[in-house]
Amino acid sequence: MTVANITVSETPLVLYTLRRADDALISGHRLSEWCGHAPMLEEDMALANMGLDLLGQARELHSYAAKVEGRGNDEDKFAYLRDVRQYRNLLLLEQPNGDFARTMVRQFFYATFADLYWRAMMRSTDATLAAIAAKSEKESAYHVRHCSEWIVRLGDGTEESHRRTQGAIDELWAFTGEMFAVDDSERGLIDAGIAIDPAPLRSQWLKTITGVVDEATLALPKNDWMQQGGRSGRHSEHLGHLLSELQSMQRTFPGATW
Amino acid sequence: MTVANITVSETPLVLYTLRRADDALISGHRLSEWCGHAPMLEEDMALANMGLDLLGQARELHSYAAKVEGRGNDEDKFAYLRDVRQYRNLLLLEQPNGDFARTMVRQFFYATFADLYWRAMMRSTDATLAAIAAKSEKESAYHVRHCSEWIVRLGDGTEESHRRTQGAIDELWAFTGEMFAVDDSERGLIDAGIAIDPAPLRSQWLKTITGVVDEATLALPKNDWMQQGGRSGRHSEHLGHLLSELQSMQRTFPGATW
Amino acid sequence: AARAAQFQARIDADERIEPNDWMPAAYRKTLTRQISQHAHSEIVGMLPEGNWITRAPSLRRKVALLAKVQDECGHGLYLYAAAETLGSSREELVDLMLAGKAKYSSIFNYPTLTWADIGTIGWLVDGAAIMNQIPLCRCSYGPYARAMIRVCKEESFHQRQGFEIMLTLCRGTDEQKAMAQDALNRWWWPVLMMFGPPDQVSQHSDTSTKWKIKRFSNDELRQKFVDATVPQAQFLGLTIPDPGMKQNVDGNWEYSAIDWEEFKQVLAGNGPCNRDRLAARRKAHEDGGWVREAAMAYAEKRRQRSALQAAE
Amino acid sequence: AARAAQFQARIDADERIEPNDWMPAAYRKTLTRQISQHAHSEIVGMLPEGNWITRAPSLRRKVALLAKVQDECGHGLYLYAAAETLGSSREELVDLMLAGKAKYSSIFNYPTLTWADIGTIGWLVDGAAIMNQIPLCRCSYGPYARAMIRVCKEESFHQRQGFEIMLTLCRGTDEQKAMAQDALNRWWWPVLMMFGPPDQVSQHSDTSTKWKIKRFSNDELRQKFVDATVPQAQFLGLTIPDPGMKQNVDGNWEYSAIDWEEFKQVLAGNGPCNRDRLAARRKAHEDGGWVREAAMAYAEKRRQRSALQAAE
Repeated sequence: MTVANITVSETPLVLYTLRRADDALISGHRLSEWCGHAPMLEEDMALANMGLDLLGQARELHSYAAKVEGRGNDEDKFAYLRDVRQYRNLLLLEQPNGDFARTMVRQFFYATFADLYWRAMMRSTDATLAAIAAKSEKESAYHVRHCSEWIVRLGDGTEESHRRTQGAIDELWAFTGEMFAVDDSERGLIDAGIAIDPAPLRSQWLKTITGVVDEATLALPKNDWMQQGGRSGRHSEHLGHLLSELQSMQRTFPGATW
Repeated sequence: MTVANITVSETPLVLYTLRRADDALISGHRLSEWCGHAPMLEEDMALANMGLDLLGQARELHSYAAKVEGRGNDEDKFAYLRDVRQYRNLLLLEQPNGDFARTMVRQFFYATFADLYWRAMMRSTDATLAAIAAKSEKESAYHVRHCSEWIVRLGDGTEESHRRTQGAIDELWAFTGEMFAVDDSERGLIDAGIAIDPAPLRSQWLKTITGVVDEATLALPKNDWMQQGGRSGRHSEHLGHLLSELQSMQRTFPGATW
Repeated sequence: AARAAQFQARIDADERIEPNDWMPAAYRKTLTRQISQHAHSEIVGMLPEGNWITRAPSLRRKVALLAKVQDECGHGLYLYAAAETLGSSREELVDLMLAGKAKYSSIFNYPTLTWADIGTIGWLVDGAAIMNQIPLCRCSYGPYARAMIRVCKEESFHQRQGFEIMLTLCRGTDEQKAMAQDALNRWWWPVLMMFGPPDQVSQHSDTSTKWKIKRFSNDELRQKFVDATVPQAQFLGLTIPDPGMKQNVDGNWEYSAIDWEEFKQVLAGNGPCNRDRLAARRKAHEDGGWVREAAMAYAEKRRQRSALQAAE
Repeated sequence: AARAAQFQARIDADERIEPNDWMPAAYRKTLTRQISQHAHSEIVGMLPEGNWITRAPSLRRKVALLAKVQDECGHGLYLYAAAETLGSSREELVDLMLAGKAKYSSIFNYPTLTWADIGTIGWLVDGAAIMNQIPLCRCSYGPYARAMIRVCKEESFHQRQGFEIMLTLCRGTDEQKAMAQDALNRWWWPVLMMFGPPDQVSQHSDTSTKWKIKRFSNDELRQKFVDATVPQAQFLGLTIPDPGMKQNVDGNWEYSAIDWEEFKQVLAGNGPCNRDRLAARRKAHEDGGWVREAAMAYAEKRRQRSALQAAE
């Protein structure tokens, strides 16, 4: 009997890196689903651009996690040979694309966080993570700009676009808390200066989000209950379907080179 | 390197049986996708009923194909370990569910054929196929009734339901020719009385279809160009996605027992 | 007041109340709420298991799962019919659920992440449901009691099927066994919550008991379930995720404190899948609107046509 | 007539025609049709390859494929821009395509069934496209010629990438090699048809040649393509599915008769994927309608607000 899924030795640094790698991979994959189906060609370009940035980040982060782990895993094994319970991404990022408003709100919430996060991570004492952070920060700054512009256009556009965008905000809001959460495995890394504490980023994040949402004549929900689980592999049902597609070739032809 | 897909020794009888088995499996799978999402609970029940009938036929036919082949394959190996190019179902049946009208038209076209086909196959000189035919004919008679009633309701219902149903007929019409096609591998079986020639069934099929479509105030397309390919594994792009979901567990855990 | 006393006397004499019998408004209201919640649970309950129909790992399992989910739909239909005998239409009741104003069992707000979840739902969720429902077969309201008899029979078949899935996993590869244990870990506590809040804080129970709608307390049923389940888990070789659990002198298994805050959150709409479940049901309902309209329009046309023919 | 002669003299002198220059109506019409068909092909061409982005078998391949399909979108954008210099708006041109009134390359009406199809499209479809397009870099109409230079550069990168996918498959497992051969078998003849009908029946060619829009005949380009491709297939160890193919004394590879009936059918809308392709583009267009409206509404609001501010 072949073992279907790789085992991952989730030391704090491996786990920490995998979590960010999975964020980038799942988010990039979702954006790639738009390709050929966007509301206008310019958005086919832009969504693919953001997807490519994120998939690029995923590759670097997965490769670094593999190097730190040192057990012969690599970016493709991490991507293609872990099951849904081994994935470590934020729940927010696995949420289905829905309509264009839903996708834009999801990416707007995430990119605004990622930009602050990577900027702070540029001071990581881990040279590789600091280097990845420097590159990712530039990319996410563009994502924030692009998504914010759309939130404003959609919110302050037509009645229909306003309604759809407000609906997307209301639906996705509960997934934003997880971005700022820290668990025990991350505390030591934060103390060592390898990771940064995301909690203090929340006020700046909220300020940016609020500014854009206000300009868009939209509103943030009052509900402050936040859904978590992605970081420990307790995902929504959506991720399994995404993975059955993402992994179909590697699962069908185990061990082949492509 | 494990071999990912089984090899199938497609003698005429194995191939013939697999084709019908795949029809039933893919059609049953598509109907099962509706479960929990139908327009009313009664239709959740009815679509699941039809799906169960078809999946039951698939199991019997796949098992018989395995027995005839005699190489250690079984219903699950046929279902889960053949790739898109090895599947032999009609193109019609892999077409996505679309809206309820699309599904109903697809099943209406097929069930009306299947009912005639299985009735004729009850005279097969192959005792197993004749027995499967007797059971399947009863089931498909119910499918015809159920689908016909819906075609009439939808066609002669509202403007919207008429438009959607006519659209579905127009889109799916080109896939109906394949049901009546015969290739060289089947001729010998027909001559031996194991298989029946479907071509003569077409006039009765068309008569039934026309009757229902007329009553539904709908029209059949004039276009008589017919798309083929499913019988030789030249499928549409839809089947690959269906299989990546259908096969995900067996592909992920090769050789496990469930 | 005389009628109320007479009604209670019938209940006390274990007579069945039938739709056309007089009944107190509160009895009607309580039963309508409970039966419709039960119906909603069957329908929403189709979703977590339905999530695996297209991915079931063998054809035999696929057929069994589809048939099972279909049974749940059937239960929903009987139960809506039972609720309708109390004067509320299915449509009305469904609209309340879609608007988020009527509850369904919280357990269905948890996701099915692996195939082992399908086994676990059959084994534990259906097991707990049966524990809750068997006493309802003797419920004072006739149509509900009769619906429950039929439902319980099917549920116990489902429960055995679920257990058999778990057994196959536990006798399978290490990965399969780990999958089974993981599913048990995730479902155990939510399943215990299915019996409702602890007796000291439970609402509705007093009148429901008096009216013979409810015959055992939440904690009694929960304890019966735990006692029945522990040996099954031992048989499977699985560990119940409660390190503090121990058997007391009466042979009952004492479980640790339940996190009622989680229950409250899920009930308040903050479970992992509340949004997804409602969204899926709403989408089915909205997408199906034109179909239901067409069916009605056609029925109306037919009625008019036959009226016309009759007039000729 | 004097202007027409002068125009032809400029063409003959290999001068570039620019948007503001005078040109015969027929020249404008021919070019608009050709450039917009070319643009439509890039956009519809995103679909068959896009079908594998979510299933690409490694992250490296996934990134490369997404980038490639994005490049095609970019080509579509340049080409629509080039067509717009002739006086037709992108919207107008796209509407014609969505209405089924404008063509796109027939090759995109074939499905991508396996990963090897992605390699084959890069290797053969992009290879054939380059063969067709290199001469267009010297086309008499400036904006088209310049767009083609950029497009060709990217296409040849894609072509190498596709060949590299095939090479990896051909050096892989038996199943991978069979997958590569199967893809070649399915794509070979449709790719040969990409060069258009044989010279003796080809329309448009005479004037197109006179106007230096077209510099080689369909059959000439097809032959060049075959001659370039045969050694590549040999290098890969793949068999071209044409048992009658043979090398003649000049070194050219003579291929068997092409089934032009299939070409005609696909062109008439009866290819395997014509319906799916149009349906996918229409759905993207319709689903995106509210987004485009919102963007316009917002732009209009902004315009009014700044006009108001300017007035204050």
